[in-house]
Amino acid sequence: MMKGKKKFIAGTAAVAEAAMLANVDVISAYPIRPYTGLMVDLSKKVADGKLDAEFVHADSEHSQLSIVHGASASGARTMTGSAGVGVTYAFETYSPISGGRCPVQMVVADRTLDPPGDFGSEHSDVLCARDQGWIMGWAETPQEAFDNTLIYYRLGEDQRVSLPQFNCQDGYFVSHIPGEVVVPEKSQVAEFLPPYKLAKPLDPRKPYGHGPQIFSDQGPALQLQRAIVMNQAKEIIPEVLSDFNKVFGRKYDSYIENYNPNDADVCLFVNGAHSQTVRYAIANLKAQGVNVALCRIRFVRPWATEEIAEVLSQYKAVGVVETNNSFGVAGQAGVFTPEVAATLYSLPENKRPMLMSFMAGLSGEVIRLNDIYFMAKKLVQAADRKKIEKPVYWIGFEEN
Amino acid sequence: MSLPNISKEKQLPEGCIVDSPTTEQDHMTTGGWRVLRSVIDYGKCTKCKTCWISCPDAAIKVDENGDVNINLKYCKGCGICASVCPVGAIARIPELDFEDVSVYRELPF
Amino acid sequence: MSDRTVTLEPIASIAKAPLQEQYVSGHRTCAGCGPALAYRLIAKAAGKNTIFIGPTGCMYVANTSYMCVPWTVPWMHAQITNGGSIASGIEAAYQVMMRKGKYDGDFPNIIVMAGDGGTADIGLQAISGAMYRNHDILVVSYDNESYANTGIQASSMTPYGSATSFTPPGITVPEGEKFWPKDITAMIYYGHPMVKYVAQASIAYPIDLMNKVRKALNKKGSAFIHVHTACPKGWRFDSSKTVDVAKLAIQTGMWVNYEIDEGKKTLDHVPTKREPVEKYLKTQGRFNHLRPEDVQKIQQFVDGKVAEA
Amino acid sequence: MADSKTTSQVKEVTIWASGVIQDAEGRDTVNCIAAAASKEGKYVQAFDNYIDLPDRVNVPVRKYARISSEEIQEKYLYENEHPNMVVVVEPSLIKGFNILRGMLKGGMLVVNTGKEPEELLKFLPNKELLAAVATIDASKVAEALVDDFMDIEGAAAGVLGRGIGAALAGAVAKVSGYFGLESLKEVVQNTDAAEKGFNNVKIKIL
Repeated sequence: MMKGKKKFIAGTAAVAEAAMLANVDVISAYPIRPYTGLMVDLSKKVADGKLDAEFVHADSEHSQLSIVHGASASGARTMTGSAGVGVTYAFETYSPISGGRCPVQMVVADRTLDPPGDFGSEHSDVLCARDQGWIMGWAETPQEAFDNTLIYYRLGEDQRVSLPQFNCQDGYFVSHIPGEVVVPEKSQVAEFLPPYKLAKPLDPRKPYGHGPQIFSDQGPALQLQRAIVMNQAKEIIPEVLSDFNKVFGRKYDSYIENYNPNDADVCLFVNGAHSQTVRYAIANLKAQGVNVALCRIRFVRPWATEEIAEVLSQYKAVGVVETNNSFGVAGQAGVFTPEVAATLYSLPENKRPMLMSFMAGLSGEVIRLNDIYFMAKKLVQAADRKKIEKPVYWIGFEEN
Repeated sequence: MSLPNISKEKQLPEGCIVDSPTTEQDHMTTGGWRVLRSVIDYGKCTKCKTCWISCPDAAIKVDENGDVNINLKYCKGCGICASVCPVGAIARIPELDFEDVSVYRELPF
Repeated sequence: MSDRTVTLEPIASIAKAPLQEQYVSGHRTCAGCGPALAYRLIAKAAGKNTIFIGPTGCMYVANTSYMCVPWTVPWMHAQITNGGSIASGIEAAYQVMMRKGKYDGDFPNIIVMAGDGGTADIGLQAISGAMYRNHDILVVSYDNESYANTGIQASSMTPYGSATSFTPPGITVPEGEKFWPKDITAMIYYGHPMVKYVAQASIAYPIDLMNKVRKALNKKGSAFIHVHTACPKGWRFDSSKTVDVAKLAIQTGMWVNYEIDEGKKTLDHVPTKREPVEKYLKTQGRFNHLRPEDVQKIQQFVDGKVAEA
Repeated sequence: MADSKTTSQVKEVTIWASGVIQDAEGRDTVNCIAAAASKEGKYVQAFDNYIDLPDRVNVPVRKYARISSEEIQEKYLYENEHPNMVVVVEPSLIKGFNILRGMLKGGMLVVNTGKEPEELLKFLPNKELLAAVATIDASKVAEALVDDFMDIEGAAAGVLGRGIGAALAGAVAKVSGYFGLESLKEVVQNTDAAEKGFNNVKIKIL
């Protein structure tokens, strides 16, 4: 049931609302555009007595992450956040946090890495940390940013998982452009999200040592354990989403949103906010008799290999909209192309679609309807000719 | 979480979180490092406990009579106790002169 | 801020020091390790209701080698960079959890045991942040004047004229380490107006060290103690001489014990007649290469320092 | 599938030394052994035990030399799994640790001590593994313990065989026969110590 109050707020403000309903205990803040609004909202809620939390203004992103690491290990529910070079400044802390199994939540309103100083959205910043053992995914709208906050706490704090989460949204597009957000009632949140309980917190009444050096032959077993836990997170996602949909009356797919799946021969693979424009473009194209599908992933980590393969196997050609850079990577595009290629490789050859990449939405560039029409055209052409003429297109630099 | 096909010793507690000890950490018995053994002359000892307070390894124990005893299971033989003893009551004698073996380990740790 | 219900009483003498150990036997520190002795005394003074944070350094790697944790109290590893901020987070968690009724124990002593590099170099920012915000923690800098864990490299607290594996004396740099060490205690105190208690202590005076720890823990808010911890591995002296070398540092003015408590500075263990620094330098292999002019320079530096103190 | 035991062609020499104080000398000993054997056209390796480091004062540290007449195929290992010869630089360590761990029957032991070889047997619960035990007072014949700040793991070796390492390598040459004294003297600085090590070692055949 869609209960609650409707608000017209942007993504960072939406997460702040969710954090308040999650009764978060410790918040660590450091300013960097475009995520700062989240912390401005939270500091005000704390100052006004609406949220009983420790609001710690840190000296850096590295300290931000360290503060929530210590707090989470003590048994507190935590929130922090950053963007762009702030995300990379804190890099050292990511693996200790996930390895120590502290389910902190970090909100990222993404931003292009320097140089040059560029405030615009690009997914490259936090994607750098995709191998650090964190749950990671993007919201398309402020509403989804709100919802993901609760979903990620529930998933990350589940004792079968106990992993930190990157709760990401496209900088400016989602973080700054308000949308309608239904803020549910406290009782609904309480029904969905149990209080945070860490199995072995730092507590002088029952002492544990957190993180001694290990024997070298325990290393591989530790890494296997971390891999298994990330897999476990994947298994639990449908359970969490189904509960969420039940309590809040939403209709989220677990891993993948597959829009206009039937009839289409080609599919655009998208992560993040631009999927919204893609959806309109697809509708417009459909009216003209061109059928294109959308596959939007809700989680980058854990990557839903089998599910993505199954969805993409319906199509003759798949175009990955990269929205990030990975210079010199296999396929010469971004980080998603090799991941999708590896995913498709599990399919039998006759079910394996052709794959191409579109470098778009870089350094904050808007992806316009026309850009998507261009991508659709290239995909349809490839499907018709059963051949890819060019594996990577840099949108805005291509001749029609 | 228990890992399949991995011996128990190789398995780590989740998040690398381990139990704290209560009186000693016997994963790391260090008596085997000792080159010189400290021997207390109880005739000279004044029970001032200077050696006890100065031991980095907490390897000197005070018993109910106030006597100090060296715990050879952990004593690394640094000799601080002998250096700080105000009455020279602690001698340092080569470990190989003693027949008894206080710690014998398969591996250094 | 949450109140502690227990006040730690001063310890009158060795005879009155608690027998109970919180930092127990069974760790891979050097025979004669000064920092380990400091750790034991600090843990003993702090008692059972304590959480230690161990940034990377000797007191992390040596103490917890291969699944060991030699503490009877909770301990958490921090990166060498972030001891101050991990502790801030733990403190913040206890503040809010106690306020919200999620923790019904007594507010714990939260102690960071950072090495000189983890305090004055790479860990400085996080510790400064914690001190600025006045978290109710104690930061201890166990100063063995080098990155000892990695094989003795110079830190910004390594004394002028030390040989380390990054400052080897040679034809072009005969003195080895050519910079003067940071005065971290002064930096913490004079740079952080919320900090009400800082002290310098030494393993040569165990009761004084333990009492400074108790005083620091009794304060609400951040406190800082800089402990001079002689290091047989890095300074090149026999492992039995750890306490003697530490004592000689004070007798020569190479180290000064003091505290600043709410603005009141008190010097401790001031020698009635100060010995020449050469006597101290002679005890350690790291100073073997020094020429008379280097020794002279160090003497002048120390004279100036003592005059200021 | 090939059996990885083909590496048993390799003669393994394991050094046990006391941390910090003898770390450089322990490393020097394996370097001397490897360099001398290499002079004779053998394939060699010399390396630190990685997990014994960083070393601490008095902690046992292990150093390894490997000598083979054929190319060594498994070079990237952490330790000598089946040492043919064990050299103990700090004799007290034989009381604290199973220094013969992994040794197959017929191995050899050299200990740096002024004591007679027989005196050590009582401390070796697994002495039946040994074909020979030998002692050499290397600290006495070399008259120097090299203590060098720069001689640490991962740094390039400097001048070989300045101190007791030369004497110990001399004793190893005599007891094992893996390489000759002349080759050793070509690679060490303190040739006198190497020679005395070779000539003064007391061997007890078991």
